[in-house]
Amino acid sequence: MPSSAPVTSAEVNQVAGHRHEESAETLIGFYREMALIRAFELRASEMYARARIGGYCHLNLGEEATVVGLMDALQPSDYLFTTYRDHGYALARGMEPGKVMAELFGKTTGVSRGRGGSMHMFDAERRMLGGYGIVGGQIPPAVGAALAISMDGPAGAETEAVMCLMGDGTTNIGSFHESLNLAGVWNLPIVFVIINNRLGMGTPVEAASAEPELYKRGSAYRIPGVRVDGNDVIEVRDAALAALEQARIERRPALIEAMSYRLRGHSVVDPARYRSVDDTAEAKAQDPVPAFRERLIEAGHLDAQAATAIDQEVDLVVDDAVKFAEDSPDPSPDELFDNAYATDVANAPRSLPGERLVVS
Amino acid sequence: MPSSAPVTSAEVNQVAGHRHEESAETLIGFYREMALIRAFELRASEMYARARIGGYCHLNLGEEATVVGLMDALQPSDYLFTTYRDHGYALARGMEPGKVMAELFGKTTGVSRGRGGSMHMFDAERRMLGGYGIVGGQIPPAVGAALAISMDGPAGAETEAVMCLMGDGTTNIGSFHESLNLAGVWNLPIVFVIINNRLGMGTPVEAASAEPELYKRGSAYRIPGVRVDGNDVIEVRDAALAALEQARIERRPALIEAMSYRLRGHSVVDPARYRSVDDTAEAKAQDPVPAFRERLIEAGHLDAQAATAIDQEVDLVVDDAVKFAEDSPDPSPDELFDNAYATDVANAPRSLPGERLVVS
Amino acid sequence: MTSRSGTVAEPVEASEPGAHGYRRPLTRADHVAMPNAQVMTYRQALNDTLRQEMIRDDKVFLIGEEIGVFEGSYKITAGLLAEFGPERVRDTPIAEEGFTGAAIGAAMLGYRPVVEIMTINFTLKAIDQIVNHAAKIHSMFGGQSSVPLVLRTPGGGGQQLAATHSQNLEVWYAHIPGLKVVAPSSPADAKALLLAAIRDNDPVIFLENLALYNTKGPVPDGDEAAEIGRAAVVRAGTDVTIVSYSRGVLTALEVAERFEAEGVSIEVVDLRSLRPLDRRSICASVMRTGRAVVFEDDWLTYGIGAELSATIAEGAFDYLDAPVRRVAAAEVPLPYAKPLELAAMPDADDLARAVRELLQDTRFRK
Amino acid sequence: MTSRSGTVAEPVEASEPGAHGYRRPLTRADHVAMPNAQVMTYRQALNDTLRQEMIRDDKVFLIGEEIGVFEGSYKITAGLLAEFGPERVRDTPIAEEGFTGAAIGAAMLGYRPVVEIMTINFTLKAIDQIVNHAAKIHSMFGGQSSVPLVLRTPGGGGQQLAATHSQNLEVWYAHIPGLKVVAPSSPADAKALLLAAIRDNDPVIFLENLALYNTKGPVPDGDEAAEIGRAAVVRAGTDVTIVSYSRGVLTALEVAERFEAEGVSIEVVDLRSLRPLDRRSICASVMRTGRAVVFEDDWLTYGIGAELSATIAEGAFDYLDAPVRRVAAAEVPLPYAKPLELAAMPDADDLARAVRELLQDTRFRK
Ligand SMILES: Cc1ncc(C[n+]2csc(CCOP(=O)(O)OP(=O)(O)O)c2C)c(N)n1
Ligand SMILES: Cc1ncc(C[n+]2csc(CCOP(=O)(O)OP(=O)(O)O)c2C)c(N)n1
Ligand SMILES: [Mg+2]
Ligand SMILES: [Mg+2]
Repeated sequence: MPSSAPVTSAEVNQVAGHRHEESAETLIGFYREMALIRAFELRASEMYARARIGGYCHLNLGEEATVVGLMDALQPSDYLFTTYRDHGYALARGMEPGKVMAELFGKTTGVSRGRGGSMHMFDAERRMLGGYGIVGGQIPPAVGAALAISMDGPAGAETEAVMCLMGDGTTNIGSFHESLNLAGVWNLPIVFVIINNRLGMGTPVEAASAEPELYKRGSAYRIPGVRVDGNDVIEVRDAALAALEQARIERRPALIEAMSYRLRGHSVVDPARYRSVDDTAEAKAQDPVPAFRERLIEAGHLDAQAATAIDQEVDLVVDDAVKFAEDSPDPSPDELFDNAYATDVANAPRSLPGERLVVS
Repeated sequence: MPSSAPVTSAEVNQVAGHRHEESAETLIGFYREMALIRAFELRASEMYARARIGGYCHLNLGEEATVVGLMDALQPSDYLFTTYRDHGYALARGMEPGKVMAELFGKTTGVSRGRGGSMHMFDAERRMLGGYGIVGGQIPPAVGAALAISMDGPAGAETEAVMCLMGDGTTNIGSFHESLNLAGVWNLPIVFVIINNRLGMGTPVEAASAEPELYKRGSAYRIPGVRVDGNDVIEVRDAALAALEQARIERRPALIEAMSYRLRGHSVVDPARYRSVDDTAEAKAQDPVPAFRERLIEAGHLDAQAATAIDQEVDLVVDDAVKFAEDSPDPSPDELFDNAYATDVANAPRSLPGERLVVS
Repeated sequence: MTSRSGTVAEPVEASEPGAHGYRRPLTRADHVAMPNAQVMTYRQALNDTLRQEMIRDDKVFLIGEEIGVFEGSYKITAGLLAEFGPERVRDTPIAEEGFTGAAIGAAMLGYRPVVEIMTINFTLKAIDQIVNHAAKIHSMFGGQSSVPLVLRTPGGGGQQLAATHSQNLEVWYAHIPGLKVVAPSSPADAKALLLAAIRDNDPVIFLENLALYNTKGPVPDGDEAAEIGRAAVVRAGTDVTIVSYSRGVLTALEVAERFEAEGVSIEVVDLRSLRPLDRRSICASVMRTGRAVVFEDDWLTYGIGAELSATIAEGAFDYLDAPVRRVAAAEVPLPYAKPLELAAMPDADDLARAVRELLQDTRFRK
Repeated sequence: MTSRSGTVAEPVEASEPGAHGYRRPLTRADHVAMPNAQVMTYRQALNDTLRQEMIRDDKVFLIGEEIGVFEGSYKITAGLLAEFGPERVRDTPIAEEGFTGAAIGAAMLGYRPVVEIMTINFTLKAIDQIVNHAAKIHSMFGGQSSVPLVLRTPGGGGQQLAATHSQNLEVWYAHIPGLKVVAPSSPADAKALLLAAIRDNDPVIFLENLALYNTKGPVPDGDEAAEIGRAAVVRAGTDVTIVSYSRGVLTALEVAERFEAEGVSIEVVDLRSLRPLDRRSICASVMRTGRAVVFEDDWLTYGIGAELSATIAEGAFDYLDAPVRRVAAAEVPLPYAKPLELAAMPDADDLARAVRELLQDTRFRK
């Protein structure tokens, strides 16, 4: 019975046969990406404190292995929908760090032209179809993208698929349920990924979900679920590859739960006083970035010097990103009504506040 | 693991130990209730055709055994929330047939004073807290009633519980998910009942639910589920008793799926052309009212004459109900603003259409 | 209390509740010459237009509850499943948020979904997807994506469907930048505006009305789309302007006929588009007549009529002989009982009374 | 393009985004003598009042996301979990529809839940429960049940939260019979209206505003509730009436101060209650001044200001020297970038300009 027996990540990997040795180059590449996200997020935090960035700003600190593993599994032709906690995904999906930072700065060169900010990264070309700020808001459109793919033509190993990311807290909202049911009943090529960082703002999973083993929630839709160690970039990547393959070939949705740990507060302004000292210490102990660095050094793929070189290199990338963002122009108020509509129509309102209503 | 193994009704009954022989009197009482609902619904259909009833009108035809079994399991102090398909529940919960019919006629003597009509039966005294017309709309308030009970005091065999009814199609809407999760995470004394009449309007369960064995849907919230034969009044009643007991004593929610069959269209005006001849024939073959009548005669609890006497008796009850409804006064337009608010406040609008705005 | 005029029932489809139709007064279609036009119902015009557009563009597909096998709650999609198959006429589970959002995602990938939500009351379930997603995606992502989606839904009371099933909530959508909202009052406009909506690259709320489906009028052949954002003067007049939309236009035309017999010439402006709102056409009419009444089925306070009244008072201030009169529904959850429903909903008598009072207040003389 | 006045940042709580506060002009509290009053923030007034009511009536409980352990997104409920425990300060999963509906059910059983929804933008998830359930239950069931529930939620833009997190959708709720909607602009009113809302037996939408939480004013001791449905003249004047509510009142008062220096006397009417709407007080003021400007943070078309403008034009027609002026937000999804956000949102300069034009149009002479 598909709904009852939890599938372990090992099983999935065996079935799909993806577990193989990675080349040093690949592993080092993963580290570079993780290090870049780490450096970028730390700088974003700093830039926020210096009031270069406004609004809400949610970081991927602590989730780097998950981010990199998931993004590596995607083909360029696949579609990605994610949450407001989206900087890392934008970077790992190949968006230019400068343009991502420029979006945070609200500049015209930002990936969303400064309209979206931190929560709303978008890149049509790279098929990153958005960070979304409403909890669960991305899930129904992601299902719709998978529906579009299914209408485009028959299944096959070369076809497109959709990956839809969400947090643990998001599994409790109605759109999660409606969307997984639609994906199940319509047999859509979509992989749902729950990034379980154990908290939705300050609420632990156990206080929010009557079934806290979230990968089991697919059972209500006959969607197989798997839980993986989100701190293990390879395990995450392999689970995602297997799930995507199933989505492409069988047109069946899949669910992955990546166990992760949020290193800081919910957003940059949250001091997370509600977290115990132990909890914070444990998060730090499990920090995937130094751990992976360590692992590569132990395996002999990197020496300390090479690792440090990477860390410095990504720091420079982030320096450049900040510089690019800083040098970019602010949008002009004249552009306020740009993209108000995709199709122009008569009488579309274009008044500025307080302007006289012109009617004759 | 509570989430995976489906519990059969037999197990539940064993656990709770409710299966016992029923007295002839009890069984005859059940038959009388089922026959009354049958007669009432047929008359409602007729009254609709004669334009005495307006709006939407959904009947319990074919669901009588489920209705009676569920209502028998409730204590007077329990709370009931149900759907727009609510006439039978109103009757079985003890509301006067005349007042139920008067509601359908839109009379001041109706159970909701003619404000609600067919879909919105309510009786504060009998703790029938409403029929609701929005699919899934009743579920969150039902959970809230259970929350109130849980705040009133500790669990116990004598405490109140909530029963919340819904159709099979309703399990696909977000409020179902949010509500069951809340009930699970807060340990609330509530029994969710899915009346699976195999169709939501014209859509079969299999086309709507990725997990069409609906009792399994509780697994996503660690809520045990049971499927019962909705045509068997005793089986339904026993499952409900067991679930209510668990709710009262353990403060744990439960889920029951009662398999049923809709005898006619979705509402009185639906000719149900989408249903095959076979399907309609099967529904008729499974009709619980004549079957139960037969069963009682076979068991020697009733003879044909006594059964017919009951049928005639309930017909008279319905005659009286119609007469009461017909003789009752229409609400006067003067009463339009009655109960606009529970607490009067300044400047509450009371203009009739087109009246001059009086401001000075 | 006011007395209400009886309503004459038209034959209603089996799937429609109640037997309380509306008298069909003359419609716009009767006033405008239309060559190559066939007379048909509003329902038929919608059905034909959906078919026509699905043939023209294979990216157009229909999605909603009970639109296929059941042929639609109000039978607007009758026959289309048989013609186009279950992929292009997609029945959904009861999950308005889910399937509306799915339509948004499909639209982002280049499809042109036409979503049906059974009645406007149920759009509340999908409103986060409509307002926080469909309406925002184009602008918020810097123009990189668009959502060419039509959301068809009927509003309106008068069928004894009681408080939760009788609402007119279009003003909510009309308030939202990023959305377009149209509301045809005649079969011809149902076609022309639906063509426009489907071909538009933005999300368009397409407002229907339960009481209009059986109304008839000529519908031109061909495929000329209306221009979204333009109102129409559907009856010319010199003495009073009535502004309305959707079903209200029929009532306005009926009242205009009544007054004609008395020698009062009423101009009727049909908004057709609630967003954008064609302030110019509204005010131009009032500048001609000097008197304005706005009419709607919705509740008065903060309704569509509020904006219309404000627009007229601001845009035609010097031309007004008396304040704009608003005729709208009594502000209560609509009761089931027919006498109460009739008392709460505005009708031709209410509108006529307001017009008459306005004429008196302004000392109208022929 | 218009130039924008710089805003002076006040210290913001760590949990609040950005550093873009608003200059605090004089508030109502500064104008009204209040014996036994303590000066405190709007946030503190809310927090104190919640505490006070929870002590007074054990049927009052709080429910919402992150209100307990996290102490509220905007820290309105700080300290209450520690004081009253997790049953009366109930943290919920992210399930606005579910927990708002649950609050409705608890209210039907005699509790008096105060629901917090983090911002008004997220109320869309719960809107079916609010509008089709909370607002209907009393009337639709013939008065047998009531829903004594308060839904607290902040609206407003200006914090660079972008399009989906910066809306002012209160006009939607203000439109719905069965609901009451209040919108305090000062700490004193925050208290008085919250007391009234909690003690009222109907569902009350209690509108807060992100930009008001840190504003300060005197708040009287005791427990005198405001009267729902009444506006207040928070500044008397003779030449122009500005009507506003919530944060807008502060801007109005600021502009009034500016004009005082020039010898123009502005009266400011604070709606306080959006539903019921106190038309009488609004029109009475305009009858005194003959000039009216309505000001709101929301989009212009079909906004609160539309109703206000219509109300004034209809109710004070003969007293108006020129059309009512509306000052409201530009009709776009609010962009993230600060220069665009500033351009889209109405501010004191915009309001002052409209007042000045109105004075000119009416040939105002001191
Ligand atoms: C519908 C809705 N409700 C509430 C919020 C406020 N909110 C933003 S993030 C968040 C927590 C989400 O938790 P989770 O899904 O675990 O994601 P995480 O932030 O941990 O990545 C909440 C409640 C929102 N944005 N949308
Ligand atoms: C939110 C919402 N969507 C759609 C409808 C229209 N509708 C009324 S009943 C119904 C079917 C419900 O099916 P099910 O839950 O199986 O209950 P049944 O009618 O079979 O008892 C639908 C779609 C509604 N009332 N509310
Ligand atoms: Mg989380
Ligand atoms: Mg059903």
